[in-house]
Amino acid sequence: MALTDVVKIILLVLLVVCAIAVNFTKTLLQAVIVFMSYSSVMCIIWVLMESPDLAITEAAVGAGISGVLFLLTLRRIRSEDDRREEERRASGKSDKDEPGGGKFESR
Amino acid sequence: MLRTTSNHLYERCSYCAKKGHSMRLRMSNKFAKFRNWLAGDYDPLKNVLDTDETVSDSREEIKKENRKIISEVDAEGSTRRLEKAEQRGFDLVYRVIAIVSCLLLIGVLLFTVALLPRYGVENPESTTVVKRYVESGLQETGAINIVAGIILDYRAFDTLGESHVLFTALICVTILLRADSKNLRTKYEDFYTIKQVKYHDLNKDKIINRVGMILVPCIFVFGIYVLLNGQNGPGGGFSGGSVMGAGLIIGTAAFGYEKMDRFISTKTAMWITFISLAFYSFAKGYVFFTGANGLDNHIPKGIPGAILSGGLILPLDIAVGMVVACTMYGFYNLFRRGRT
Amino acid sequence: MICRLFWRHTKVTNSFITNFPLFTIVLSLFSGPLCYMLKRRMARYWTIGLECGLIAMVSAVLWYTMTTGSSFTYVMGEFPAPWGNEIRAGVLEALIALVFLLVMLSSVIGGSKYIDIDIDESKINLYYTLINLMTAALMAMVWTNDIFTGYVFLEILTLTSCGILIVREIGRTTLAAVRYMIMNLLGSGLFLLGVVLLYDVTGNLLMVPMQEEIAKLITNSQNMMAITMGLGILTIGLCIKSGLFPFHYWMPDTYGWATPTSGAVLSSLVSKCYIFLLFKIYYRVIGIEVFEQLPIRNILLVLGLMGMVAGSVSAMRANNINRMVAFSSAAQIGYIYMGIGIGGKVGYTAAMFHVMAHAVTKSTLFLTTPRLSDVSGGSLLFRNLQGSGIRDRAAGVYFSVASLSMIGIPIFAGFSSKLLFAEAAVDSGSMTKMVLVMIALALSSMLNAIYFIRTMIRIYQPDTTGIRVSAKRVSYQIPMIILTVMNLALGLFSWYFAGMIEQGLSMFG
Amino acid sequence: MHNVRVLQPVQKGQDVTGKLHSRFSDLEVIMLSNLVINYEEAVAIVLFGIGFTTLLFQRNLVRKLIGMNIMDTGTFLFLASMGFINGRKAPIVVNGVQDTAAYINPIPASLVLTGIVVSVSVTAIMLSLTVRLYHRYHTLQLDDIYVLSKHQTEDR
Repeated sequence: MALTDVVKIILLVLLVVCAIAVNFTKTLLQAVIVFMSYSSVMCIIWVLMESPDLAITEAAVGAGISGVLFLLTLRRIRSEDDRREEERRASGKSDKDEPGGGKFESR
Repeated sequence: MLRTTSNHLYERCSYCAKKGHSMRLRMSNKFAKFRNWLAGDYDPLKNVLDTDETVSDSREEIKKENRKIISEVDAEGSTRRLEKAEQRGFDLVYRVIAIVSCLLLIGVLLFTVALLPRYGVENPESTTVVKRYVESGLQETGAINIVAGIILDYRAFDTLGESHVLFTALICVTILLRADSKNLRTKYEDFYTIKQVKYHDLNKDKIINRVGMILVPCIFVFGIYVLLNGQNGPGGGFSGGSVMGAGLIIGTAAFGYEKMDRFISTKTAMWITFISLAFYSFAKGYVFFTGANGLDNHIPKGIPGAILSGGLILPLDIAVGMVVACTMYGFYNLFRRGRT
Repeated sequence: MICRLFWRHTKVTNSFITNFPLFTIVLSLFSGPLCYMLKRRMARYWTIGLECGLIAMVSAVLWYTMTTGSSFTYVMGEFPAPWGNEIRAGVLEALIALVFLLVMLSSVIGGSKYIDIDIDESKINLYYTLINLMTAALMAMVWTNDIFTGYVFLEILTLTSCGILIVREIGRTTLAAVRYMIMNLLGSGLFLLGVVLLYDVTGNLLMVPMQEEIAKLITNSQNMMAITMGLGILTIGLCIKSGLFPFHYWMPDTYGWATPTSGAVLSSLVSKCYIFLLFKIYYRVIGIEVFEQLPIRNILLVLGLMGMVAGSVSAMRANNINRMVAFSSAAQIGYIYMGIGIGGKVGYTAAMFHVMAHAVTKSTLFLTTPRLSDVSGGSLLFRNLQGSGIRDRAAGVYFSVASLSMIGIPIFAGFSSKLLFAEAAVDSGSMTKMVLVMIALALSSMLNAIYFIRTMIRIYQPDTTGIRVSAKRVSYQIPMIILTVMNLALGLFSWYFAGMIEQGLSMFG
Repeated sequence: MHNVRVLQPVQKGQDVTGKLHSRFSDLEVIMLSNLVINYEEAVAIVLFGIGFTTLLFQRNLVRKLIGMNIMDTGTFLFLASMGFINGRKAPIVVNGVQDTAAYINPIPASLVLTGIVVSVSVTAIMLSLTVRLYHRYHTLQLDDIYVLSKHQTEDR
């Protein structure tokens, strides 16, 4: 078995681990970071599978742009949470009044 | 909770039925139900969707209503428990069914893969197509990178659709996130601008500014290199365009909106997108037209390996790259500040 | 001399017609970005003009294929069949494309009032952009001869349908869009996997070479597992996307809350287009003889029968007219799958006929219900609709015509398709199948009759409180007249259309 | 022509076959060895399954979307592993060698390229839908959103 095969198998295992780990992360930020690392690993696998076109596209689109979009979404959500918190502080309500039990999704 | 008369009626009927009143009463209830159904009053999907009250889209009211719902549900503790139990039961069934079906799907697919022929041996003649692509692709398309030759020349129709997929996504995101009079966001625009000052003054940070000064030109040069060499090596329109889009995004983060707006304004981005897509459609339409009618399309192929080679591949790559860069930048802007 | 010139000219014209399918796709793809740049009024005029032009072109293609009696393939580019892309036009494709375009045009004109009301002013041109891109996707999916092109344009169709759903910015459409997109993404993923599996065993992506490879494989009985799996996964994907029985729960929210044009287009064109693609794959990739031996057909038949009954029952329970109409389209999708499941030439003819009949009828219903609700205080609930048919005469009449067609009253389109289904069931040669289909047809028609007649009673019950309104806008009357005339034509001259479909099917194989 | 990959794996497969022969019947051995040899495809299917499961069950909308992306990547990996043959080079013509035996199959790469762009477009739309939903309902759990939407009223 050649070295590339060994590396490839290790990377594929990593891929599966990342894919499962998305479901078991505590916060969404962790999930997104795991997903971005998943894309990076995928990019290396494309190189090992002799598809440099795919590797470049995956690195730019999958790990780059998708990840940025996910992070931006999380930030939008967090700014909503901040606003909610400020409003709540202004009106003097407790956490329980909120739908969703006052949990913050983004943290 | 907002209850309509019909719901009360429904509850009363079911209550009677449950308590085991006499047969005749139940029959008359059923008849009443039928009459109500004919009149459109009977609402079997109790509380599911429609009630009479109209509530404006205002966030305050919605929130107030949410609170009301939660507190009322809290007050009716038993109902809530019942609902929760029902929901949990439903969830359990749903989960079990879903897990079983997923495992079944994976199992069957693995079984199929195990029986699949290995590429090359038992596989039937899949080679005729590949053979021509590899053996005469260079001469027929003028592209050293065979993949570029396939996506922009042999199977160009798919790619034409693909760039319009991206454009469609831009339109949908614009519809969803651009602030307007019917959008929920407008009323809170002030708040957002305040927040934006808090979050967005990264460009005041010296380190980020300087790093951006160094990094952004490098990213752009790399993106243009990838874009222009699509026919000669790995890369091409999509990857080069997204690298350039990433450059624009990093530039926005480092230098702020004003500078980037001066560099590439909304109008410019729109025009670039429009001209690139229109050029793409018409160039490809011309090639399809001439190809199908057996005419000569007068597009020189060039010397393979040079930048100006590969016939239409280079201009198309540039068009696609422009569209992708503008689209990615547009996504970022829409997510970040609600306008392109 | 003049005669000869004329002859040459017609010859040139004839061959020039073969370019029209390409033009329909490229022109509507180009008008997408164009409407992005235009102002809203110009975008609207451009869209309507373009649709008219496309209708003329497609009619020419239909005329050409019918007179020459043969279909033609059109090479996209310089490279012939197994290497480059191809599109193909026959009688069936041209007929379906024509009906789709007519319905699209009528929906756009007929719902334009509500487009102005429901959509924010700055986004109306974006709506027309989406409509144009959707037209391009519909045309490409109807004409395509390549399975991967089918996938790409299927994605455009999915995204545009999400777009035209959420463009009415209320909370419910957002939620409905999330549901719709999740179902559709599952469907697209499964469809792509099926295409990949089929590509793996055949090594081709164009339909004709694929069919040859599959025929070879089947005579040697190789790789049967992969072919069956690929086809099965692909079928499940497209069934989810078109809303066959167990997957139809996203329908009412999606169709009921969108702006009327979107509701009409989504229910009558988009789901039909998926079915047409599936049918094309059965016919041209797998080969219809092979397909008839596979068990998938019986599963489709059973699901279709269940959908017919379940959709009607759900429609009966609805208390909102739009939800009722939406659930009834779940039942009608069941009819079409039942036709494919029955099999035989008559069965397929009936299914394709019902695609057209339902497209015409359902768009009429979705375009009339908002008019009825307008004269009833803006409510769609039955109890508020009393007397609305009297208050808005025109809308009441169009609604009644479409309802009668749905029930299956003679001279309307629905009756002819039901007749064809019954004929197909008798022809199928299997006693159980015949009995099942007959029972389901009778039951479903009865349920249809119950809820549509109840609605008609409701809207014609006199109500003294309202004010009488008549539709004065020509922009509303013209498309509704087009749709009603199409409905009547499909009902009265069903033998002619059935003959055309049969001619198309014989070119298909 | 396509024997390069075949020769290698079959030898590899025979090792496996020898060890397993005592316990399994022929078909099972062939299938198992196929799975071991085509380990990329097997992993791709597993990834597809994980993504499908995540898309179906996960209540959190953002995680659902990540699952969708994983599902798509699984399909792409499956597609690309079909065209991949050990020991061959990427389909970029070097030194004028234009022999089919020298390069891997270029078609899957071109299809995957299309697929990646489609998947990023879908992701962008779904994320913007998520933002809108969160703005309205203050939660990302789809179940809670359904419950809230049932109690909420709307115009019409």
